[in-house]
Amino acid sequence: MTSKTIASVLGAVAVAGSMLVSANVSAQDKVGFVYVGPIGDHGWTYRHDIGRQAVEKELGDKVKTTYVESVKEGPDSERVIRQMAADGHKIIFTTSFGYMNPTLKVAKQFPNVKFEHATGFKRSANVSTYSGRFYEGRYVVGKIAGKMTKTNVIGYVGSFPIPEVVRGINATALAARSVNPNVEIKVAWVNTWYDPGKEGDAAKALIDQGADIIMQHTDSPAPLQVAEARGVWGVGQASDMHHFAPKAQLTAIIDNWDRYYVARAKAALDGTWKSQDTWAGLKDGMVEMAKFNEAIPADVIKLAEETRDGIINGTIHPFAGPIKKQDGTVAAKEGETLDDGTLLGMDWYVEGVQGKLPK
Amino acid sequence: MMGIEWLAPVILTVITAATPLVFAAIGELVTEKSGVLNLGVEGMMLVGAVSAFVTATLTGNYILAVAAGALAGMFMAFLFGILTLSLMANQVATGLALTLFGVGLSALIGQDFVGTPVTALAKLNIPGLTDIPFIGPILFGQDALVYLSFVSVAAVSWFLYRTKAGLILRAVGDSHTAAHSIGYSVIGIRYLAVMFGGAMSGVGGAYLSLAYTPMWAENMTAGRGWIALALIVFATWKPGLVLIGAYMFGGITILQLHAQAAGLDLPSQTLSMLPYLATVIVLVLISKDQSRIRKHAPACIGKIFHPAA
Amino acid sequence: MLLKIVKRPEPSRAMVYLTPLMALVLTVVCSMGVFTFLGVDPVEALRNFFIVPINNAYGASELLVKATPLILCAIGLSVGFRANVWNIGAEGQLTLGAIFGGGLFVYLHDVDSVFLLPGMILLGAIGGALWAGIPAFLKTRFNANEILTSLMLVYVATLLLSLLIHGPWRDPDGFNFPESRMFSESATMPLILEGTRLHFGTILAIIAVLGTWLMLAKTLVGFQIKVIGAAPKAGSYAGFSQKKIIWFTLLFGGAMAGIAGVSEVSGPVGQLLPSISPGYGFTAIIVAFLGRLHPVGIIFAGLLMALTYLGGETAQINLGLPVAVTGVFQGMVLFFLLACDVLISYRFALNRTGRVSG
Amino acid sequence: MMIGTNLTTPRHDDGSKRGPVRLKVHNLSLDSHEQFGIDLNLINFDVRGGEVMGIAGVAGNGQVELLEVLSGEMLCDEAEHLLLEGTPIGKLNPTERRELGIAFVPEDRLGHGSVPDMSLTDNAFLSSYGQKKLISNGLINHKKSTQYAEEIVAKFDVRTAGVTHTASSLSGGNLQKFIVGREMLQDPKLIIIAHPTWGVDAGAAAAIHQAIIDLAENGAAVLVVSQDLDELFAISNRIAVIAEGRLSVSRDIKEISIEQIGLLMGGTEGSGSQKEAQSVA
Repeated sequence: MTSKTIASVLGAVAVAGSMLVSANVSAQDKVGFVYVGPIGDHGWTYRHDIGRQAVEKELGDKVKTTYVESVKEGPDSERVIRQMAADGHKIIFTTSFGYMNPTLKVAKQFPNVKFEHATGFKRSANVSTYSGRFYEGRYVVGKIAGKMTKTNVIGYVGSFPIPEVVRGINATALAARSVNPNVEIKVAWVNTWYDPGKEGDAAKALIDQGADIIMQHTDSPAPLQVAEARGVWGVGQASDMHHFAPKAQLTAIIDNWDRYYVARAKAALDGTWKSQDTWAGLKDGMVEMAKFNEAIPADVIKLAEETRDGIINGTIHPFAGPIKKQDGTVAAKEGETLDDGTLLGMDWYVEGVQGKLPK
Repeated sequence: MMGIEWLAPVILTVITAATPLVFAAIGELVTEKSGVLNLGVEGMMLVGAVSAFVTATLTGNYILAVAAGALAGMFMAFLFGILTLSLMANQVATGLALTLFGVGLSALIGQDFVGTPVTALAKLNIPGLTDIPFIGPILFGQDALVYLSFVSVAAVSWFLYRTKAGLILRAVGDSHTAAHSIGYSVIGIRYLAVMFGGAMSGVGGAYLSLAYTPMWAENMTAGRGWIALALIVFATWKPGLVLIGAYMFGGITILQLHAQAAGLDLPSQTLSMLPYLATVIVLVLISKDQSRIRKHAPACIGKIFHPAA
Repeated sequence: MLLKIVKRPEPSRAMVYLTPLMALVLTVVCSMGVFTFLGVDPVEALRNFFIVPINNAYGASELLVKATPLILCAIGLSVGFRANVWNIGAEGQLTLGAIFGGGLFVYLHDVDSVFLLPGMILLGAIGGALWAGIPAFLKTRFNANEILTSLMLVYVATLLLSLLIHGPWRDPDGFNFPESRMFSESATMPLILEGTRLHFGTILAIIAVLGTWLMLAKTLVGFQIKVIGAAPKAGSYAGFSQKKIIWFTLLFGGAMAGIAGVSEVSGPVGQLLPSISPGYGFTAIIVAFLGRLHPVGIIFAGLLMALTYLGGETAQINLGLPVAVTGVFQGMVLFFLLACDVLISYRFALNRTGRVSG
Repeated sequence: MMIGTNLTTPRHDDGSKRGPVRLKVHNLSLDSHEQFGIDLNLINFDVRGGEVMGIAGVAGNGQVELLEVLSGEMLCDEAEHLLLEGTPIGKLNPTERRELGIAFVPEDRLGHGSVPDMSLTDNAFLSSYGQKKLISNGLINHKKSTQYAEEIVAKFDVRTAGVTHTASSLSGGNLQKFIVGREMLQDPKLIIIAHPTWGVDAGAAAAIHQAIIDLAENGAAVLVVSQDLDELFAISNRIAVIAEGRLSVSRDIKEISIEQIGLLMGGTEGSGSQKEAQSVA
């Protein structure tokens, strides 16, 4: 949709907007967050809200953070983002892929407001993008899983077949098979980000099909709980979930937005903010590994730590060749490494993943 | 591994997936049999789920927790009753509003309990019996609520078709004016039926947050209240068929996940459609015999009753 | 009981207009208590819910943008509800409308023609009607309850859209992310007001409301719908075919929801996404009943419902009220509105002797 | 045919003015789909122009089913079971039958013959829009409908505060007058009336009876189904009895007494009369 903006109209809107709130807001600068789920989802949105709280804590009285939760992707998100922009927010974090185009549209109309869009790929002068290289964490987990599995079957509860999720599955498969070539990955798609019951049922189905390690790319701790109850291993998603599965959680891949949010909010306040693309991983602390389960043998923990440290210091890249696709064709030769563009649009499985990717 | 062994775990999974549906649907069935349509099942389940969870966390007493879930669902149903029975508000709209309200209220109550784990409801373990291969874990290895769900279906069936009170309840649902003229308190009976429905929805919610996935997360019912409502229509208002419907729906949901895990070459979305399509197809097969439906469907459902009218 | 509810001989005209005001007063009074309990200044909260979102032109335009799909779906549903046809699957019909309308663009994305958008709207209406035609067929042919079939088809529709967006309809330049191309100018609803998002879909909604009003008040089919809904036996006595009305109302409701779907994807969304509606089809059921199944009432109900959503967002931004509070507040507003409606057909009377007067 | 408030006993003609057969019911059988419905069994009779034919019977002996078959709310298995002036109409729906000049007054006033919550104008429109041409350019002509409703109110002395009021606001007798009036004022060739004066006060009953007789005198064929034998004897030329879904042969009221009819209603003489009925037909 093209939008010919009439600056005067928007100016008036912005002024009117700021007048509205001037009554009850002091001179604090405002930092806004738009969430796709409720902050009580204990997954994706929950971690972003932890990041918001970090900003509040770190910058103290200088800022006021605001948020709107459960904002549906689509028209609602554009309205909320715009309202925040019109309300005089300095910087606005929009934390779901589906907010990409709305963010860009609003950004065009509010050139003085800074925008940060999570997991997208479109940028502009006042829109940055950021995301975590969660696949790095998956790769570490894959190593552990390859060593720990007895049945040589890893079960993977998937949300939607998008590149982000496929990347995680492939990283897991590559790592697991590097230490145990017999490992197979079985995937069950639940077609939802969030339905604890269904996620748990998928985990049960995978265990019944022989999986003794459950990984998940959905938002609730349910699959991990199932792993605990069934006496198999599981991996925490987005946050450390060991209290849900003290025995089963091998480790967790933690999304840690704290540092990034604080830095970007500061930059926006002191005027040093520039549009950029951040795809940070273990090295920058945007992805963290939770404490490894004590039940893991020492040599496996050592392997995991080496992998993690290798990724941090750049000696290990999860998608370094040789990589074969599921159908046997070569995706990367020995010595090659898949570039970020390929990773970003990944829509094929590597060898060792069962089933067909929906196209 | 295509022996019989694979079936037992599937059945176990189906049982947990179907049980919350059975509770919610059998309660709502009684409500509907009295001639009242309460579309707020989702909201009642959520408030039940959070109340049970909070109680379990605070007291550690699961009997109390389930009771709290039931009471919370009852409270929600009571609100519905005031609006639709005493004030004669439209039942469809009120039910939907109740769901909106329940989603919000449960989230508000549960705010401080997100991320708190509880121990799952204990499962029965009778040494010897539970260890019998295949049927042992299925028949003798469930938690108390699963057995209660079966008891509820049997009890509701017995109540509706074998007791005088049940006959009166059905009469109220079939012809409120006739029941009123004989001297029964239509509104009073409907209040009881609505609140029973609320209590059962609350227990269904409690099963979610205590047994199915022992945790509290906002909106954790994820549409199960709607499925429960659909199951009653599907069951043509017969208690036994509610049970079968819930297990069929749960069964197909689980089987499609198994099919995916086994690497079936079909898009997952297509497989995920199966439970819904199957429900429609079976309904069509059942509905062909019109007289059977007419015999069991409460004639006054959704209709407002005013005693002086 | 001291008070007894007595049926009025005929609905009170005055109460039709008075009850919303009474509900408003009750809401204000009660929410004072609730918000105070939650530690929020109640006046400020109410101001954020009802005034701040629309106290400038842009906010008002946003209200219309949000209300448009609600009104379109509700007006379609209301026609069915009038005839006791319980289509609760408008959400699925909306989705199919988006699939059909948006699908036309996906296949003709390089066509730059003035006929593209009208074609999309038409196909959207057809798509919604086809999806609603399934319950109609199952109901008239097999007597299958439309509540269940239309509801089940909502889930199927959502998955169908997901299947298409994750598969063949993905934007080829979109890094395999699940979204279609952005719609071109000729596939986009023209804006009514520059600088806002107010688009042609709102005009479609107004046309739909006027058309429905005309149909119900002035045409034979509208009369048949009302008769069959109010007294089915009188309908069959008059020779009105129940089956035809089931078909008509479902197809009509489906078409309206389908247009709502196109209006969303070609309007404020601007592309096909895996989920294109935050439950408009379900919310529209409340809107339809809140509007007392009357076209004019539905406009007001749609605006009010939209306002509570906008107000919820404003209250979150300005007062930090969590979305849960919004839900509770919405529920409360609806309860009061529904409860006060009792006064249209009934009145309270003192019940001193136990004898009912009137 | 003005209806006044003064009570006059209906005149009786000798039947010499009877015209040709309007409605012929021939070997009509029908299985009821209702749980407690009555199956119709080989029903035969005919009604001529200018005569009033009465069908007597204890309620629940197939009257409801017979009326629904005649009105087209239920369809016959074979179109030839019902003939209007020789044309098979058994498969026509109520609207199509109305277009041929048949009018109906059903047994249940509120909810069947009228829509309780709709205005008298709308209820006037309900069954007469075709005959009275109340639709112009595809839209309901509200003005003409109102005029028609007011005409019914005036000619049949319906006591109401106005035609914008609902059918349910009328007393039973007044609503009955309204419905009878609505059907009669369409100048039907054949009118089928169930319980014409049920619950109506004596004055109104006489007026309705007079209207029925006047209609017949003007050449219409009238079929009256009633439980009230006094009523049937007062207005009918011929009477038949329905019992357990079977119809007796019709008799001229001069040839039969109330006692004989009463026996037939008990079902003692009703059965085994098909042969006779057929030969009459």
